[in-house]
Amino acid sequence: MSPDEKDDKPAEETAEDAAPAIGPVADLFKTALPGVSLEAAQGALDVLITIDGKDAHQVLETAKNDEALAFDFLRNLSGVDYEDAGLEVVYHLYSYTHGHNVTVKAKLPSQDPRIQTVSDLWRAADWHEREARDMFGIVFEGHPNLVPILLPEDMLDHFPLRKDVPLAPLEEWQGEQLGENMANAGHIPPGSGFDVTPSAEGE
Amino acid sequence: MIGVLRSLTATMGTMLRKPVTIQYPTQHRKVPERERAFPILLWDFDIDEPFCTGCHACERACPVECMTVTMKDNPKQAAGESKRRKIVDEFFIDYARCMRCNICVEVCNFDAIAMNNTWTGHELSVVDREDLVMDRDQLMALSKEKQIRPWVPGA
Amino acid sequence: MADMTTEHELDTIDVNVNIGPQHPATHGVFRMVLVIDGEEVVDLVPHIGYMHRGAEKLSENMDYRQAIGYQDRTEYLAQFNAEMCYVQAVEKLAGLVPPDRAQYIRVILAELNRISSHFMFLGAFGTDLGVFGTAFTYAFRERENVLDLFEEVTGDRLMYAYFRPGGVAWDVPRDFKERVEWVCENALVGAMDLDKLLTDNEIFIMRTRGIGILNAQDAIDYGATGPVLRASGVQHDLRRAEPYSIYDRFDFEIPIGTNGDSYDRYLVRLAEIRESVKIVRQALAQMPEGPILPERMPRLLRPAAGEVYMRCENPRGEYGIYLVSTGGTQPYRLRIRSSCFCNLSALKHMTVGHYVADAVTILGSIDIVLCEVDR
Amino acid sequence: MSLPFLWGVFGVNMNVWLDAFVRLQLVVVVMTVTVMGLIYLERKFVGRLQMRLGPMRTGPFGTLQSIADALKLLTKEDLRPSTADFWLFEIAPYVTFVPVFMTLLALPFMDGWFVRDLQLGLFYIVAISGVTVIGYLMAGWASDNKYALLGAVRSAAQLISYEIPLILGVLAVSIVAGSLNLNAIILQQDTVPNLVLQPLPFIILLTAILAELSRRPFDIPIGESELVGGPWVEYSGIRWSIIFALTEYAGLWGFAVLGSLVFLGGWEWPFGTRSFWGDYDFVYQLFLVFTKSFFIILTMMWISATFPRLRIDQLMSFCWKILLPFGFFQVIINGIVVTYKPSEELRDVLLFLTSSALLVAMSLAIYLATRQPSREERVGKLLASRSAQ
Repeated sequence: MSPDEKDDKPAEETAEDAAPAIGPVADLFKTALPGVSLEAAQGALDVLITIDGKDAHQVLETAKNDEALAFDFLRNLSGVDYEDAGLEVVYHLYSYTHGHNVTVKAKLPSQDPRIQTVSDLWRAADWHEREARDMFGIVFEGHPNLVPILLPEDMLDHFPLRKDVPLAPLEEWQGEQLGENMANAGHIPPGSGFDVTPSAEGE
Repeated sequence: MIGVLRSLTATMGTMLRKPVTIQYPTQHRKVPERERAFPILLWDFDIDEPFCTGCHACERACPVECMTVTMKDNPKQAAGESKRRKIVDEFFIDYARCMRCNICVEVCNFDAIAMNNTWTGHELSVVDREDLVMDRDQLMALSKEKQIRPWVPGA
Repeated sequence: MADMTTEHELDTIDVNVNIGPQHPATHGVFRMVLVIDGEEVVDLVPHIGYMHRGAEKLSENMDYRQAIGYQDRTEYLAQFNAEMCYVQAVEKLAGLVPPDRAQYIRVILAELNRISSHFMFLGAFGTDLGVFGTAFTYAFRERENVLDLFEEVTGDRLMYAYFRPGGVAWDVPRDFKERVEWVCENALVGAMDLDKLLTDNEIFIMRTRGIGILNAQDAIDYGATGPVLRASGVQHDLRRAEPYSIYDRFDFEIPIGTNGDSYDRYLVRLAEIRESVKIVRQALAQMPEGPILPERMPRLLRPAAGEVYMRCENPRGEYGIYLVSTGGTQPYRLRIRSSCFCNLSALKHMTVGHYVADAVTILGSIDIVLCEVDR
Repeated sequence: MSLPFLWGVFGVNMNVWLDAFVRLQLVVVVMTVTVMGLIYLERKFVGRLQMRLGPMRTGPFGTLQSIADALKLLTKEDLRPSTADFWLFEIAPYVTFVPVFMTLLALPFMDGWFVRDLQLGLFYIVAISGVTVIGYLMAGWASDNKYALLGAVRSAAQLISYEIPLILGVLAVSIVAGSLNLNAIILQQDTVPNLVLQPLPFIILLTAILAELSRRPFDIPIGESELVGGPWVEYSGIRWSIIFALTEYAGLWGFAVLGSLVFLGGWEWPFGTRSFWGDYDFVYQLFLVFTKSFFIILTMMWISATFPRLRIDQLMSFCWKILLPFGFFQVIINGIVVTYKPSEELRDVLLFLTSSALLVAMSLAIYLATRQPSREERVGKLLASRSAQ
């Protein structure tokens, strides 16, 4: 499997622009993991393999140890909240030996998201998983110390990146609050080009 | 020991070069005309009114929502002097929130707002944070005194 | 009686020294609790998260142009590289192809930003080791030249927000080529000064050689990328392995180290400054005239639904943007893969067993930017 | 005695104590002025080394900078941590400063002018300068702060171990001069300064002085980027300025004058004892001593602006494994050369050859020492294995 023609889109685009041909990595995955249900798709840059959360660890273990795949570099592990379609843990992998990429997306229920940790396969996953737990509440079973990393230690139940958590409202500075202290024009230091007395309305 | 002597000559070598210090309050560094200090409104001198028509384009595009704009009918349009049907009535920019990202200048289709490229824009300092909320006349003051240097992309 | 002293060793207790969030050696707000026995570090517990401002959550409530500002604020030492990565992620989804002139402007500014970031490292690394002001002022004289150039091009010294999906916001000033040539000339002079001051200074060698060794296998396992990985001998640079934008049109070497210690990380970064100057000069020679944005740019960008993991080679390693869009005007999920976040996770592995003074050296040699670690 | 008008005042057989007191006041005035000047000089000179201007704001060329610093430090509040050990914390600054001031007593600044002419001048100076270590330890222990304690323990190790090269450097020269009295050493140098005779002890003395004052390559106790401030972390205001500014710069000046007297020939070398201007030849003697110590101070500042900091174990091995053996060799060889009483020229040539040969050997040893594989490769991660069990 020569790595150079790995997942570049074929030249002739089909008429109704159907999903571009899926890269060869997907076939490698299918041959290496016959028993597991995988759906392969072609993202903008890499091949997307979608699997169920329960057999994530098995898929990723073969991805790392199988010589044809040999993904020894976990680029990025991130959580995504698709509201009603449940949560998703996305693993971006790269292989230094073959030079090819893959994105493995593990689907999880949004209520009690549990998944097997991969920090035993790649030590890079340790901090990424702690951050995913902080932001989405995904529990990684078997993780050495799953304590908050970016958020304060006691913030164990609030998951900011969930879609149902709204942004805090802006504290009001302009608008109606300005009305009463408009008389502060004098505070601007003279000579700063902004020290102008408020002129009469509608000149 | 050669490395030790080599680094000694390195420091002595730079001693002979001219020091690079600019003594700030007395000498000011030349500021390029594309300088982005804080947005200000521009003044149309031939019709003697602001360019801004209060169309809320910049207010909607601002990432940190630091602008508040209201619109009113242009009395001069009735008198036939200017083509603008609407003119800006109230215009507040909260300099404490503004992150100087220049999106308002790009979004404005009347070229009414520009970035302040003078030193006073940088050296503005106030005692109370509420003084950083600039109203319409303060925003137009600099443009009225012709201190804002116009620049055209690619110039 | 003879074995009285040897039989029960002097039972000393390990002291917890807190190299706290506010400390000259931590280059920002980062706290590491060193458990030390005498002078040697037995254990190290890093604490991060002080600079977490929720850039990812904020970006999900901004439209595609407004979110550019957050890339500068996460990676504040290599803003152009971060913006380039985000902007290319959006272009990949929206199917936009920026005109050539814009691509060249982006590459020139990104490489100059790499130079200014490496000078920042050299200055800070010198100060960590004790050359109190000298290395810093040498490095910052060059960095100021680069920042002045950026100010002339974009108008701002730190938060540029200059790249747009599809190209750059506005064209470069007329005297851009002479200015860039002058800045490159000075960058080489600065690099030579620092090289003379530090590289084969015996005390510098003693303080950095063999300190914080990270061999190739551990570096890959910890997800370390960039100079930290290349210093361990892995020849991997995204500009060469997975060329993005127009990097395949330039030829430059990739400096790698041999035994992955702090000294090699310093040498790799010093050599990368010279490589970046080479790239800038080639790009300057080939820069065409022409437009800087595609003709019909939609007023409010709506990229097609889909997801992309765009990665670029930042001065500190691989900076990735995992962008999920559902066709709306706002990104659905924007995940920033920070290079320092992974490099920092290898800190404990490198530091245990060394002295307290070495813990500071190793932390300096990783060259972390805390805003990027905490996002 | 060539000081007519000055001596006349003191010549009257005053009470011995009053005479010593008046001379001490003279030295105190000169010391404070030079300390202020040295602080200003250091900031300007190191600034210029780093291509910047240095202080320019206070006074015409920033000349009033050190006065401004002194005023600031005087008006600052003297904080003391509540859990500090009261008396130790109070006394520590004085225990560090007084010994440095006392070394100035035995230094003959001019021919025949000193506070007290001690027959064992050199021995006294080296002995007294050892007392500052106690002040460092008191400050570190009393301020009840982990950083301060670590800094104090480090400074104790460093200062005590660099005491011995200081002694050896000076001893080698006093063997050649035949006496510990500073005047005798200077008078012996009228034809050729000891630096030419003995280059190695001069280098050893220079490094030992840098270590004694904890200046840049050896400023482990006050490692700014590691243990911020070392033993002085908890001090502020005038206490801090006594420990830090006065001790360091008074010590710098004192040791620089000692180095110039003992090695560069003090007020003796270029013109010998022939009276030049009759009664006023103390002017050029002062000028000679001033320029030579100024030269030594500038080299020390130049070195401190260029080198990174040594690690504590490298500092120790540098002292015990390199400075000490070569110091002992030098003393033994001097002993041998002097006991056989060769003729004047032969002695000088022999001393010069042996000393410079040892100097080359020492720099070679340093060069090889820095190229050693690091401790980690040799010993492996001792601690990691221990903590891993």
